[in-house]
Amino acid sequence: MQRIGVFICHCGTNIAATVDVKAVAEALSHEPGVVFSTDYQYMCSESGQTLMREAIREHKLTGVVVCSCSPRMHEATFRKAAEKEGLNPYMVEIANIREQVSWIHKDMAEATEKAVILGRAAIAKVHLNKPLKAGESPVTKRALVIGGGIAGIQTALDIAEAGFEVDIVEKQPTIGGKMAQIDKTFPTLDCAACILTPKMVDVAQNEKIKIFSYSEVESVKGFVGNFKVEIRKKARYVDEDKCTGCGLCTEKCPQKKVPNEFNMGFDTRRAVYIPFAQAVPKVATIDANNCTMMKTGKCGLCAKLCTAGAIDYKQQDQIVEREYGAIVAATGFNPLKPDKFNELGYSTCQDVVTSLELERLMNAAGPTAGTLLRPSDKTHPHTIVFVQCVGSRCDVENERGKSYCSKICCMYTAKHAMLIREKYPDTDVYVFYIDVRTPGKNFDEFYRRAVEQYGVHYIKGQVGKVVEENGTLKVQASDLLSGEQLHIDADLVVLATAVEPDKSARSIATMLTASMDTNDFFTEAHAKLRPVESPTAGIFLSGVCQGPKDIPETVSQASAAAAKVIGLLAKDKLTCNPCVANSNEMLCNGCSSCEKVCPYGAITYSDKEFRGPNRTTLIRRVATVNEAVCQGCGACTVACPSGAMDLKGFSNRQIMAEVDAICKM
Amino acid sequence: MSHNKNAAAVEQILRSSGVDVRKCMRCGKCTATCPAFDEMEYHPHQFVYMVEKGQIDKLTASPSIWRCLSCFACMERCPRQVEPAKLIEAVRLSVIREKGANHLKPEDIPAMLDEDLPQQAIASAFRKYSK
Amino acid sequence: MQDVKEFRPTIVAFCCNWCSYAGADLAGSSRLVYPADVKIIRVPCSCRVNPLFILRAFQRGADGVIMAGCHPGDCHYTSGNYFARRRMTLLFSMLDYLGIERERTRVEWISAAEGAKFAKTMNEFVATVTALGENKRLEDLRCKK
Amino acid sequence: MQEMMKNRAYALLENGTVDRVLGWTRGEFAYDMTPAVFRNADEVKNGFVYNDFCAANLSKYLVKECRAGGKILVFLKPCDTYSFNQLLAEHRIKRDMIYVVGIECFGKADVEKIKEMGIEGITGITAKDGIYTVSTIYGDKAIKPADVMAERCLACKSKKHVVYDELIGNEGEVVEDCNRFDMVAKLEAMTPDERYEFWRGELSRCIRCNACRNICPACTCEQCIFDNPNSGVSQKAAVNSFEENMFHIIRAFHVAGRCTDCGECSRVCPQNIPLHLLNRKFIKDVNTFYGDYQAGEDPTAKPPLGKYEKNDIEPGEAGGAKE
Repeated sequence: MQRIGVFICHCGTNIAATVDVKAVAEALSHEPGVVFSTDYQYMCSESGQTLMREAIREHKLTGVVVCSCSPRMHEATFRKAAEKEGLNPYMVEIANIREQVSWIHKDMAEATEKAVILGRAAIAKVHLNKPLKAGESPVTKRALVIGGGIAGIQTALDIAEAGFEVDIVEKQPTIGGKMAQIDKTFPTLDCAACILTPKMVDVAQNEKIKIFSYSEVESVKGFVGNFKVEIRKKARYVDEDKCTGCGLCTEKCPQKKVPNEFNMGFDTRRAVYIPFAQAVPKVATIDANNCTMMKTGKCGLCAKLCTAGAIDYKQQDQIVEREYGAIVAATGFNPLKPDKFNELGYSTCQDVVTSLELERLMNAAGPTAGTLLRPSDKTHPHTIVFVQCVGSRCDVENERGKSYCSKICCMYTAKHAMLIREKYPDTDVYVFYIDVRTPGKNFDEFYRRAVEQYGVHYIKGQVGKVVEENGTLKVQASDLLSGEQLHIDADLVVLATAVEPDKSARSIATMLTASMDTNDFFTEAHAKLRPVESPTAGIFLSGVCQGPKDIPETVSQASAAAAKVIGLLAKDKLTCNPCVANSNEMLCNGCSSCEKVCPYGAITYSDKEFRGPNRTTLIRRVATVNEAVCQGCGACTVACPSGAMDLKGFSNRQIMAEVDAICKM
Repeated sequence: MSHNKNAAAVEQILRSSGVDVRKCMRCGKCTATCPAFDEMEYHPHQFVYMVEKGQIDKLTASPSIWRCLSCFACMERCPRQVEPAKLIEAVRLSVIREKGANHLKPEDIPAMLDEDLPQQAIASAFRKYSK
Repeated sequence: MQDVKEFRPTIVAFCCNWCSYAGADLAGSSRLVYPADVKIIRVPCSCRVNPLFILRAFQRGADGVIMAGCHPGDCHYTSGNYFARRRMTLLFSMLDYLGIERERTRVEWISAAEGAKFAKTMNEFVATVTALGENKRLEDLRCKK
Repeated sequence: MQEMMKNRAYALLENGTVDRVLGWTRGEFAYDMTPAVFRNADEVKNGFVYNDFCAANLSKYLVKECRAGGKILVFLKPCDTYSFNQLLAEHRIKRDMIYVVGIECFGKADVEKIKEMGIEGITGITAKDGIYTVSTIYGDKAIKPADVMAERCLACKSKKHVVYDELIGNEGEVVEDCNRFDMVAKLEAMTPDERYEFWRGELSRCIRCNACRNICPACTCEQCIFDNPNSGVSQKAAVNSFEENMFHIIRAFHVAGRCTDCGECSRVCPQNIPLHLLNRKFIKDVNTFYGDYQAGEDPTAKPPLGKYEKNDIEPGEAGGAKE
């Protein structure tokens, strides 16, 4: 019989206000095996833990039940405390009477009754708990970063700095991501390229970093410390090792009419191209969909011109298998395409552009060499209207947009307005806003400068309609503070479109078995305390893939993720989850049912000798679980008809004991 | 809103319209969209705000409720699904019902017809002026 | 037996640790109310739920059993919920075949971000089971006090 | 037929291909043919019997025999070969220790049906020219085999062997329109209340004798969970209505996707509970939800519960039966 101690946490008033904690302690003290039962204000506090440790010592407890918050919160805390007192940590169970009781029930009698039942279930389970010992597994000392934007770059650089190998997988031909397309950065207005491209070069030159550009993650197997990843290197029809990046092919290719995605389609590029001058790796890529040679077999000009002999029309996609100890998701974002907002005229008027498009229109390396010209007639716009929150902050039921605030738009719009007024003082700039959100160092000062120093017209209200009439954009908008409806003749309208996670993130999350929220942002392990980790061990989050962020925040999170990765890779061995499957060889039929449902290939079979009746021996095929590989999902336990396969910590009998305790009325 | 002296009227309007005024984030897109802006004393966003504040008397007394075209542009464009047009209609109906009579009868229509009048306007007129 | 007291069902909810249990935590921290009749048992994955546990619950007097796991494709263990889905599909179909009310069993995929869905699902399920009344077809009377 | 089989047994024992023979012998009653192992030609000569009452599926006995070593000859009817394959797939038997002789089958007789005809005190049954002559203490009676054919044989799914080393008699065909799911469909069409009454009527007769489990070629666990005191669900006796329901549901679930529908469970049930209707429900559901699957047909096929599709039907959508 176990000697069980029960501890009821008040959690201040979080629990005690709704649950009669004294009554719960009293009720549970009569349960079989319970030798000590008490309540305390904060069990997770130092003194609460001391209370528990003293009780373990004094009452020679063999098992502990803490009725408190979710085990996802403090199970580890209490298990550690028990371990310090020499009790096996897996002899501690939590009854969740906060999230599952006090926070959701109002009636004290009802809540108290439920708390007692949950306590009983935990006690029933502890009776069947066995001390568990965690195994160990080795750590592959290399990290994978998925995405080569500023987030991925920073994470990779920091990890490499600590002396570990890092691979970056980037689906585009070059790293750099969205930041490479941006003109200037707020609130300091330094040029994005000037601060980004040196980092890109650092990545290229770092011996610890290997870039898989124009590549995608194909599959992910394994678990923390031991991931096996297949990377698809898409055929770029150019030998990366031979190409010198001289750019001759990209100048001579006769196919000139391909819309240039780097410049948001405002100009064209060739079928063989290098996205931009500072691309890393600086290697040409043939766009097979547009290449005449690839389509018709006639041309081959680039191959003739290339002195390095790098062009290879027969190149195939290549699958590379690599092993990693940790994986960082840095899949980034895209601006929402505002084509569902018909009233704003994006699809019908050329001079209605998104903010990212404006970045290219203002960039010295952009299609207009930095002169702001209207896309339609290449004239200087004199009246410019900015519309905030396009597709952000929509109702969750609204299919046109996202429910969240995209966070960066207020600041980049202030930047745009300021830059335009600085460069073209004769321009009238209007910004229609719902709220101006500028929390951040020097952010509000920046916004105020746009208003006070640069005379940008900030109007509280929204644009309701944009129509084009004879080359002028008729903007109808509200000015809520004056109660007017405004009619502005604008030359250019800029939509601050919402950011949304890159489309590839969903499938990557599935491969990583990392969870995502309803907006397809990766979920963090804890919103406050573990913001750069996924709940899935060994998966880390960097940048906008976790939620909207500006560059400084992205970079800090990228470094934070790197620190977490370094912490992991610095270990030689990882302590495994001891709650793994194990096979009772006496009961095992060797039928292979379990093996078929194991996602990790953790189950193997061997013929073993057993004692048969009448002093005979017989050889039976039985299953063995590799405890370092098993992750403890339990799929095998249900596939097993004989009950030979069971899960430590969540055994059939433990779960049934909980069922019985709950149903016993 | 129970502290409001117009609580019953507010409750009635919210219930008959099915609108949740608290969803409004005061962006003003409804008003920016409104084609009858110049005709209206109170504008769509103000309807939402004033109902929330319980200023029903001002709204029922205002010609605005008869000027709204019921074109639903505000509903269509609202990013928060607040649906001001439904609210305006609810206020209007509360007035019509109180007076106990339709403001527009089918027999009145032929005299008012004019060649350019879109049929939708007739449907809209019934919506506005009849119970 | 039951007196005139209002019938309150006993409901066992098996929740996977990674999604649905976290969803329940989120429902809790968001203070989304659902009836106290629901008692949650934490399992590592929906694929840990043995049909035996479900029958056991009914045998011991549960009036409804719900299993909640990660959305298909989002399983922490890659494929657990796919197997669980097949198992439960067959088991529930069998229970139905034996004439046991189908509404007493339910499977729902609830992610860690869906606290609201968790509460909504539990409210619905409790209402459904309450409407069905006491489970008479599946319980073992010996276990009833 | 019996003589041909005996001759093959002699020959294979003689040339050392096998060292024993798994077949049938006469049991306590004239119609009671029971599985038996024959170790030499003499035992075969004296004991081996084969007739229309040799219904038992011999596959399961091979699990034990394979542990004894040597090589064994087994006679398998078409439906038995499915069980054989399934056992192979689950590594319960070793192919190289077994010599399979497939035997042609026209369906087996069900002695219960003979008894139902009012024939009592049976002392012997002989078959000649397509007629059974039943000797009783009251005299001989002649009956037509078709009138007393076992239910499971009337709905035979296949007369084709899926595995054998040699064949005696002719090879048959898979029966495409065997109608074996008719009764399942009929039950599905009932209301839940009707179904509940039906099953309560059937399962309440269960005496938990475990005959169904013991005969089942899919139930070859080293120790059944219902016998294992450590499993937490072992039961000594059925005390009330749900005990046996739970046993039968779990048993059906454990063999789901593995049951070849050989029908042995219903054959041996002393209470005549149509247990095969539980297994057939799972087979029908698997076919409907996940595509046709016949356990034992292909020993390399993945079982339906050991695989999945990303767009599998949801438990809530699986209509199965009428509400």
